[in-house]
Amino acid sequence: MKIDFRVTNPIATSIPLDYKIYKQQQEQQKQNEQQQTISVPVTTTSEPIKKRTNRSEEQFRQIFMKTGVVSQASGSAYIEIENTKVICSVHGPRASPKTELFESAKFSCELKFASFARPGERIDYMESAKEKDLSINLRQSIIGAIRLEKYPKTVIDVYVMVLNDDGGVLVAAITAASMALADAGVEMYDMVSACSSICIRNQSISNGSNGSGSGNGSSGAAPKVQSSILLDPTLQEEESKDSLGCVVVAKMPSLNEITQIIQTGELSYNNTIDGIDLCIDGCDKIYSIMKQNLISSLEKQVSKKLE
Amino acid sequence: MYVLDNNNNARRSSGGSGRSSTIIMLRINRCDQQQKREVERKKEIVAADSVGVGDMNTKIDQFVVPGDAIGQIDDLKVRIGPGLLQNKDQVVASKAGVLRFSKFHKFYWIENEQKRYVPQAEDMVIGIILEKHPESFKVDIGSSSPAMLSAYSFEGATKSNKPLLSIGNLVYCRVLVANKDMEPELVCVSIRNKAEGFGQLIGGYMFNCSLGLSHYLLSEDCSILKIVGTHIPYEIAVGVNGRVWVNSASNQNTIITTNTILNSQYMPDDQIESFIIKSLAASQPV
Amino acid sequence: MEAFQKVHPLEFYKKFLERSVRPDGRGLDCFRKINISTGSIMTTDGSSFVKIGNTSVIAGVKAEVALTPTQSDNSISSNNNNNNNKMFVNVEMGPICSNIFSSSKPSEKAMSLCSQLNSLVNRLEINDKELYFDDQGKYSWYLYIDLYCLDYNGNLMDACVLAIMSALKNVKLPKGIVVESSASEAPQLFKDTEQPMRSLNIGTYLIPQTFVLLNDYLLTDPSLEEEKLSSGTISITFNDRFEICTLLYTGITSISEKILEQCLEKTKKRSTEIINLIDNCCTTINNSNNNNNI
Amino acid sequence: MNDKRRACLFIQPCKGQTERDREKDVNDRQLENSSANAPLILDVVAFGLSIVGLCFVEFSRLFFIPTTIKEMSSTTTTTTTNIKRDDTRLSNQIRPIESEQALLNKADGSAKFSQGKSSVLAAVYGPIDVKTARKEKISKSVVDVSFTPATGNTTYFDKEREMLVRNAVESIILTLLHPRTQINVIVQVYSNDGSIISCAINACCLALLDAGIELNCLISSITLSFTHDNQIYLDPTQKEENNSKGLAVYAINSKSEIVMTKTTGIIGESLYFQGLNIAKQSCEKVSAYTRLAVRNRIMGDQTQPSTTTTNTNNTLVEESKDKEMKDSS
Amino acid sequence: MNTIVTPGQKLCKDTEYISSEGTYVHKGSIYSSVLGFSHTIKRNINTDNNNETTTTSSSGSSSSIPSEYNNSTSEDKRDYIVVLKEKEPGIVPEIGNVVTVQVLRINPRLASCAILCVGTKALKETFNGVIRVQDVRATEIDKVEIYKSFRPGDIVSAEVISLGDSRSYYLSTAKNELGVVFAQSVVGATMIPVSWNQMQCPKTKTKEYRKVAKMDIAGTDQDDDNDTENGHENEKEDNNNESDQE
Repeated sequence: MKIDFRVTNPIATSIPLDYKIYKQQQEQQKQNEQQQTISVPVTTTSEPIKKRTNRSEEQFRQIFMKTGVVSQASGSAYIEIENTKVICSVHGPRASPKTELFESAKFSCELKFASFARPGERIDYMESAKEKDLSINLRQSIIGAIRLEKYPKTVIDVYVMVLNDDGGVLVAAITAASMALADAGVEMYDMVSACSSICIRNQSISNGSNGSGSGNGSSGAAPKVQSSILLDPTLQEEESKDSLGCVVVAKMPSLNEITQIIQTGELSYNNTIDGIDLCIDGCDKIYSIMKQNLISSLEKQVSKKLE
Repeated sequence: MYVLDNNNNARRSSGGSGRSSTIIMLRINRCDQQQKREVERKKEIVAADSVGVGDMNTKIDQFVVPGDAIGQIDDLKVRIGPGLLQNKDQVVASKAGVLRFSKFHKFYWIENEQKRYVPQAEDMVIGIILEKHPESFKVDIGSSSPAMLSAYSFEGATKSNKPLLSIGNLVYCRVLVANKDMEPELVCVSIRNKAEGFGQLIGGYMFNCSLGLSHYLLSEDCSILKIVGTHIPYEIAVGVNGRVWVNSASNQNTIITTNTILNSQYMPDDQIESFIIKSLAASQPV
Repeated sequence: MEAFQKVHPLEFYKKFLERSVRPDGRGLDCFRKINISTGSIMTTDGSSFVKIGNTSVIAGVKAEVALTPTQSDNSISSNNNNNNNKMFVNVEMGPICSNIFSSSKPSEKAMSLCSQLNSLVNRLEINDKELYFDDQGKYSWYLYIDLYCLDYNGNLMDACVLAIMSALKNVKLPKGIVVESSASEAPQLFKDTEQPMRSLNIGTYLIPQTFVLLNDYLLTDPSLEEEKLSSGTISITFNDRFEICTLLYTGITSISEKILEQCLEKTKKRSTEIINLIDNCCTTINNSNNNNNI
Repeated sequence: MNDKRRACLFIQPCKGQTERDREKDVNDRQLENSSANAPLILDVVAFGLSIVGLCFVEFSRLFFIPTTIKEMSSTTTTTTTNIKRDDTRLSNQIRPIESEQALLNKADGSAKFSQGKSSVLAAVYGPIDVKTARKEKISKSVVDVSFTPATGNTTYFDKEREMLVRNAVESIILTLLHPRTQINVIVQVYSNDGSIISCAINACCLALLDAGIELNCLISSITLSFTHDNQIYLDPTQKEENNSKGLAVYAINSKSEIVMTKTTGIIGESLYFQGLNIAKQSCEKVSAYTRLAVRNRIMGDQTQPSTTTTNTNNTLVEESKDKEMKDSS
Repeated sequence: MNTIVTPGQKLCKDTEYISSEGTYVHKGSIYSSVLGFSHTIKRNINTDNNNETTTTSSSGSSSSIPSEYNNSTSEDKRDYIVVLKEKEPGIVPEIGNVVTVQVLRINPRLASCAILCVGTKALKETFNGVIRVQDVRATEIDKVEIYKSFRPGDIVSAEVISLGDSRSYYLSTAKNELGVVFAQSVVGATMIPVSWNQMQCPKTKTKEYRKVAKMDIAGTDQDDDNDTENGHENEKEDNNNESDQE
């Protein structure tokens, strides 16, 4: 059994809910009571997606990248996709305590959320299933790009920490990890860039269904649902009940090879293909940003050295 | 201030387990005058400590604790042993115990009731075989790391004629190499390359004792073994690593011998004989 | 050079220290540049990012609510000395910050640091009323301060103390509303997002400073390499009245009183600078969405 | 024969003393100084007997530390000599110290150290092989301390205590003598009534001496609590610790050098250094006690004429012997 | 051609150049596999001295170009293309490398050690290595005693002979210039080599047995090394400065 030595509060605490929502619900409940006798229990429902105001549906949020942020690591990168903030460090190639692979390096990835990374309750320090899941996806996306056979008997470890989650964590993690690997000078076939898209029910319909509070039971299974695809969703969009499903694509743009496609939710074939297409375009765009960033960081280093 | 009331209150006793503990009584004296006197006395003690520096002989058979200065090295022929360290030209104690001196060897050391054995070359020890390798054995001698015993270091051993030892067997051996850089090496032959008592210990019974007792058993003025011998014929092997192996004709006799040796620490010599006789009588079948 | 440093690190340092300079170019008394920024993590009630040279720490404060423990509750577990605490500090030194840590369990270093910071924070003179959720103080806010070390290059103690200070200064608490529903059910707690948030009023400042002893030289603001080679570490925290909040000396050699006094003196000298740093970061960098925080 | 071998430890024959005698002894003593502290001592005896099957408790009465109050009063106005504390001690009194050594059979050295109701058992194993290769140091031995609280799991507080004890203890061990080995020190708290770190360090020192590990010098430790009205209390109880404004732990070796110091809470700078002076004096006393305790264990009381009874336990040996014989055959 | 390239960047067709360090071939094209500067190296079979880079090497690590390029005897006329890394933390001991190790512990069969440096580059984290008793010296292998060759704490120059077992690399000191380069005596003084198998303590004048490295060859090597080391030192400082300003 794992014993957690960390500080704990003997008193159970909770996060208070928003009074505004409570008031709204109270009003709604009153309305419902007027209409029908069955009272709807007070629950926290996520708000309907607001229409994107500052960007179009096929537009990215602002991306900021920087390499070499952790002095103690072989390579590191920090990425901000607006409010999604991820830091990644690479250790290695380093000696493994017990070698299993002789011909190539062992590659491991670990993704952790900071306890305050998401809105609402604090995240446990122990590794959660979600973190494990994301770690595996991250590893699968990148492992194909690394020339592991160049480093026999060694281990390359990638550690990613999510400081602030506002959607697109896996995208940020994959991008950060490949930047960090490039920064570490690990030989790769290509850098992996990633992009996500989300399919949501169209606003007009969802608003209507939301207003009546019923009648949306079969919407997922219905073949023809008015839907639109959004690139680079925020957390609010990801977790909204209007989202039908999500597609994440990781790609090596220079070789034009896809390393991973993750599709979740109920999406029609067309929606999926559209989502993937959108993501592939997005990957290429992110790739060019990554490239620019790396080149300028190297230029900076060289110019400093010449001074 | 406190006074140690030597006459009445400080005493020692032995426990049933063979270990012993101490009672110290420190009594308060609230009288101010007495306090002052004690302060003075304490100063004297401190002064005596510093006077001792320079002449090691004043400290012989005295109790010392780590950090106590024992004396100056002015005589180059002085040798210092366990528990003593040289700090520039001063000798400092590093263990708590009694400072002993051998006039013959000009050798100083500190005697205490340590249990952990630290190997030294030419020590005779009892080991337990831990691992068997094609050409060597790994042997536990109670030191920090297991010792190595070559399969060829037995009398008459050759490539085709290796000793048949298995894990858990006892061997009586000599420490050949003891160095803090390496695991100790053992041999089962004497300097003249003969067995001379070294080798596997078959049958019998091994027990642990304090290092002090095992050293005492090997010393010339140890009379216990002789006294026991007058009543019970027995075999004994004493390892300075605090292990003693005893064998005799019957289990009862072995037990009596063991008990006598273990209890001898707490008995004056004249009582040992009666203890044996009593034990022998008790072990006779009714 | 590189190889020499690796093979004989202590000799390497000696050569530098003899000339009163350190391998990174600093003098023995020089400290590294400190950068503090606050409010960059949106999901927290208060956050800060502190960088001392290469060492960087991010702190996030999450506020949660519970019933204020009554006096009688305290007496039951008198042995447990953290029952009256309203603030809980956790330090995480994961593999992200240095290759010497693993993710399996918290390192000893993190845990002892955590223990020190907890006892430090709960002696901060924050009035109980500051943490009241409602006006009567029946419910109180509990603050969970999580510190993540992102780059470990020595002197984590100072970085952590500064991060805690600036994060607490950055905390914004909403007004609480207690809705008593019925006698049997527990009252529901809500935060009022329409009213302006209030910030915490912290009575004091903490001024941390760490030193190491290396070959009888006293080095201020040690790097990781210096910490590893050192024979002793002195950590001092003063409050703004120059009372000692923490004085910790640990090491394998002894320390003289004189050096202790020296260290205390040096820390005092730096106090205004640090107070300014904490104040500045809180006033200026609140409005922007500051992207470039690392 | 090599003279080294003669290093025998012929212990003085023990003095016969039955359980009842001892009780009587204790009672007598209580009558003798029945002034204030009798109930405390009684507690201790009962406790000691329950823990160790056969227990010889070492008694000390209160240590009066002649604190130079005059020095202190120059800066602090409120400090007076005879402030009575809750347990009727003076502000400059240590609680009664007791200790017992070699109470564990398997350990290389062990000691129990109590200050009032704070009681700690320390066991030392070593030098032994390093268990985890990562920890191994080429030039010296690794000192590993594990601090186990009386109840419950080890918490981060205990980890800090562990670190403090390790640092203090490591400073006196001559680690260079046994490279690539490990010295394990296990600290088990029996009961915690304040000053637990100090108590643990004192216990460790005694246990290390018992184990015969090479040391630089002795170490002793003391905790001071600083009250809100600028009083300095020596060796505070848990209650006093909780009510204090600040706490300071000092570990001082027998060369009167500071080896470890740690404060929590808020302490004025001048008060801290006053405390340091007091701590130095009281640590001297504790060291003197430690010295005496070890001396009496190793040398016995040589002034005492011996009245001997042997205390053997044949059955015990027989049992273990049978087992051993089975094992070897 | 002294341009910055990123991993995965297409450099040229594989008919134009021969793929070398930091590059790979994929579907008839040469791609970069690291972030760095791409260089072309003129092939010249006749002499080593004419082996120059087409550009003035700004990264100053021309020494890292393996010499085996010149030994190829094919009729190929193509030049080599390499991508040189600016920062090189990813060093791993490879067979044939001369490494600096510290002896950790010894037993009669082997001396186990920690690899600190590969060539002149310090490793961020140590690798485990083992010098077996048969690899200590080239002659009289059966008379070697580890105890008389190495002691824990010694700094030894050795060569990697194989990737070894699951735990450690196998190292060898069976060359004159390999062996103990630094050792301390019991009193802590640095010992001076007095013969191929003995070192003397300057304080106590006691002699101890070691497998001593022959130093005069290493001396000239060191001069060369220093140049490149300084270059790296500067780089390192630059990195620090830059990150300070962030």
